[in-house]
Amino acid sequence: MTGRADGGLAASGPLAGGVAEAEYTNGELQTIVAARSLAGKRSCFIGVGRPSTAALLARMVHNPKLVLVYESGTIGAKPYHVPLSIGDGELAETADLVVSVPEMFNYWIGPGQVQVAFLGAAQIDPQANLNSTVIGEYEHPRTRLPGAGGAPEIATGCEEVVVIAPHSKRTFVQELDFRTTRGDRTTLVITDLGVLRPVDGELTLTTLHPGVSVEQVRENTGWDLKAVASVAVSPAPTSEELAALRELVSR
Amino acid sequence: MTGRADGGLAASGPLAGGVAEAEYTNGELQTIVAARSLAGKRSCFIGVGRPSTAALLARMVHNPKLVLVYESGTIGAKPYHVPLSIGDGELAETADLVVSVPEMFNYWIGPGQVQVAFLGAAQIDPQANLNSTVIGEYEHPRTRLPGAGGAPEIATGCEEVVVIAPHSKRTFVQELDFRTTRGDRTTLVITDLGVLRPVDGELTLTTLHPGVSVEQVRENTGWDLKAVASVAVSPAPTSEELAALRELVSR
Amino acid sequence: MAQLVSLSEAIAETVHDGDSVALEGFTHLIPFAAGHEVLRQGRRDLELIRMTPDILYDQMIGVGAARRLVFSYGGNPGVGSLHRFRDAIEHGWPRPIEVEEHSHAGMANRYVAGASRLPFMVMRGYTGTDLAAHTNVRPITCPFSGEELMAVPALNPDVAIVHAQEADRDGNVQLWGIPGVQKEALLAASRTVVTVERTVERIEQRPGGVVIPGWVIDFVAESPGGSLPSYAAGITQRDNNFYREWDVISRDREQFQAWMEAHVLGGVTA
Amino acid sequence: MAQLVSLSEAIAETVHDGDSVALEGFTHLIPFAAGHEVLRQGRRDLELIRMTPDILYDQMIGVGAARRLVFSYGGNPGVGSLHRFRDAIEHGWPRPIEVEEHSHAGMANRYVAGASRLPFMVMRGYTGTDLAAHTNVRPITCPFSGEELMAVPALNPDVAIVHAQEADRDGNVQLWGIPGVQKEALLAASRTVVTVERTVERIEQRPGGVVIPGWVIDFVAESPGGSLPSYAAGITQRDNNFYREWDVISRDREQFQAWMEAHVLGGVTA
Repeated sequence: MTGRADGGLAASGPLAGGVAEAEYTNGELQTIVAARSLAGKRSCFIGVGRPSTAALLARMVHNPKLVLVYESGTIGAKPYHVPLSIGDGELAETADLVVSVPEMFNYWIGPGQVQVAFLGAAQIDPQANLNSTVIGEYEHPRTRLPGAGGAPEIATGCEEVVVIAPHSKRTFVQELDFRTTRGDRTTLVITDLGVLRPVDGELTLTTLHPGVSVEQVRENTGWDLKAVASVAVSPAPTSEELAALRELVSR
Repeated sequence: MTGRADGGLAASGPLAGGVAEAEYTNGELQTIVAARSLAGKRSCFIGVGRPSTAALLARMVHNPKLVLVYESGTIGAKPYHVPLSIGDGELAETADLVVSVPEMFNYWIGPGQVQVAFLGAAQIDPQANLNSTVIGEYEHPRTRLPGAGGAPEIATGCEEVVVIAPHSKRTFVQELDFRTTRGDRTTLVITDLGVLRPVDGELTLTTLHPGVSVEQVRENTGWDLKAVASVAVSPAPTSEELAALRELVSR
Repeated sequence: MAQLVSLSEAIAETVHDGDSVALEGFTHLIPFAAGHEVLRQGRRDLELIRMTPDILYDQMIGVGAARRLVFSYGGNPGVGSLHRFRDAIEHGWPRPIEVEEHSHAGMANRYVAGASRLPFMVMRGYTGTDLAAHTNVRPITCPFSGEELMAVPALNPDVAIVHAQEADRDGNVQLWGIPGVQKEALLAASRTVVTVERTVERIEQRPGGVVIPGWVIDFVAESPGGSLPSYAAGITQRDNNFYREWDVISRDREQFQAWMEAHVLGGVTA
Repeated sequence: MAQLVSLSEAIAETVHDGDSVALEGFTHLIPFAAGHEVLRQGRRDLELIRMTPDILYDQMIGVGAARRLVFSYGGNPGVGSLHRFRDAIEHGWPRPIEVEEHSHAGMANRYVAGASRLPFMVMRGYTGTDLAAHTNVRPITCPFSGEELMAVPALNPDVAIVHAQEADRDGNVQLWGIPGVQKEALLAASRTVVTVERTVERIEQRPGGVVIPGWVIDFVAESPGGSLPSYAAGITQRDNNFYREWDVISRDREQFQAWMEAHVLGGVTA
């Protein structure tokens, strides 16, 4: 229930594939970049939505031994379908072990047994702190969001946190309405426009997706976003990545 | 490993069976009296030795639904043989559920889910406090005993504690060498001579086994033992009890 | 020792107006049938406790049965918002609802403390978030290392209700698949109800099976399909379509009320 | 990811002189073969940690491998005293041994804290006993209720060694029967060894099976019968006679030494 990144594939517009040969959406590229970040990793904590798709894709293309952990208690799940909920039966059926929720947080997440976490959020600030609680005032919210779920302890338990979020001023804000989750361990923020990383404690643009400009990213960020001196460009999806992703979501 | 009452059957001398028709040893009677104390009880925590024999006898004669709990994690064990150790395979194989040791203490013993506990000890004082740690000084013990095991938390977690011990001045002492386990919840002390219960916070003789005198009990107690005004006499073993016990130990 | 009774009897004997009630089941084995029975019996002013209030609690909140909600994640898993939960918090409809929220780790440890009959548990968490100021946790210092950690208070609901796959005639229960916090919720509560898919002659322990002895359960009630549209692993399937449909049904107050009347309350005025 | 190696390699890679070592197994799956290998490799000055030091630790103490013992019950289960353990404490033979003792509940919670990487756990216990003054526990006050409880410090051994029924080729391990504190000991330790009865192609989870993923284990070594005279449920039988015989063998220092030389050390000077 945690880590659901908003923004389905359908919502993403196509980007001109000047570099790549195939056509793809920016949502597809976001998922593919997230999957690539799991190459060489041992284990990953994931929620449903894009993080789940990315992690399944990573197991298909980059890292067949990657251990998927869901907060429902399933460790080493090997789902064939992208799960709708973190409680889908396939997760427990294919897991190496299934533990209770207290054990999941006390023995696995809290002590750092899981290496990488994928998280999402409604708001993220320049220090990568996250809000998934309310928009507006806590006592009288304009929008009541689902709440913390597992995110706060996942974000302080796992070694590295990867945030997956749609790039907009509504999401990338100077000041959170509520700080649900700390950003200390965030190493990567992957959006549909590019990739940010913490530089001197502040999220900084380091990579653009093909066809996206620095200005375009700045226009969609709610603070005065810095960029590194030479911003890289994400390699366009390979045909293998794209074929695997499309096969995966069509299952 | 806790609750082992010393003194095997073989060590007990025969008591004249003036009341009963059958011959029996005082060790047998002690076990039978302990088994009777479990009539109407829901669950019992037991260690190996006489407590195990008594609890198995209770399931045969008085209380077939009695739930046996061993600190090794076996809940609802239904062993056919009196186990040598609390880890005997038969306990896990016949249990309703088997839990880890942390769960046993944190979810079952500590919160009082188990009603009665049978405990043994090397020393017991007038307030039913128990010593199973050392004889002599702690730093330079004359005899190093096994130690606390589960007893301290069992004795404060279970609703009622029944102590089973051989009646001698070595065991029934005015002052413990070491207080391992608190006596607050002890309702019954069953020996090979009779039964003591707390009266105004002090263990007091309430019942004699057939053929035993108040003087005999006092001679074997290390403090100035009080007795209630009219001391009862334990009913001698019935032929059913005796037959069941002998069949049980011969298995 | 558990009594095997009907679902309506189990609920009538255990749930009273004003009670704190935990209907648990972490994304699996959610006790929908029992929750619906609570509504049909017209219970009011409940303190509803649940790590993941999803559709069932959306329904209970939407009919106005709850005065308070204790939770850690209120969403429609994989779909989005819970509209009745949001409407109650954002607009006080059909009645204002008091909220106490935690993280999952906090709620899980509150149940552990409750099951252990300890007043609190210790964890690392809440520090550096706005949650700490808006909920009931308190700092605690390690007496060995001096590290400051967080204490969360025990959860001991008046009533815990869970769903499981099977029970035997003594009320011993077995569930398997994702086990969630059901064992802890049962051991923490004063009164307990387990609904089951089926009654069996004898429980054969399964791989991953969690067995709960009948002597820590008050009432067991047969309720086949009792966790639908959630599921009981190995017996029923999660109705993912209904979770999506609920997003539509629950958006509109009148449509929600009509649906509840037709499918849950059945003419009973809750 | 666990490496599958020989027992001697697993011990050589993990256990060094002076280490704190927990060989766990609560009355079941006691890792005798691994403990004997530690002795054959001549390790010294160990801090031995174990809830129930029984025959294996009696042997390790008796040959003088331990400088310190952390435990909660030191007896020969169902038989009586551990004579080497007593001789070391009562007479300092073959060397004096430092002792830190707890209750079972205390030791179990120390492992829980260790596995959770928390500095301590909270429990009710020790109060009103002489244990509190002779061991490392400290009072702690509930920040909600004001109740005074007891804190026990985390156990995080340098090395944990356990025995299990089976492992697959990725080092995933399954044990069943009485599970004890083995999972906690493995998760709490810096280095870990699991000896197994057999290697299997694929782990099929059993009723009551505890699965531990290979990525939290350093070394897995095949050791058929590796828990005898203890046992591995479903595979070997507990040798109750040997537990009784040990009472005789271990009473006398010379007889003990001869037995160890003949059956464990095999000519190696420990």
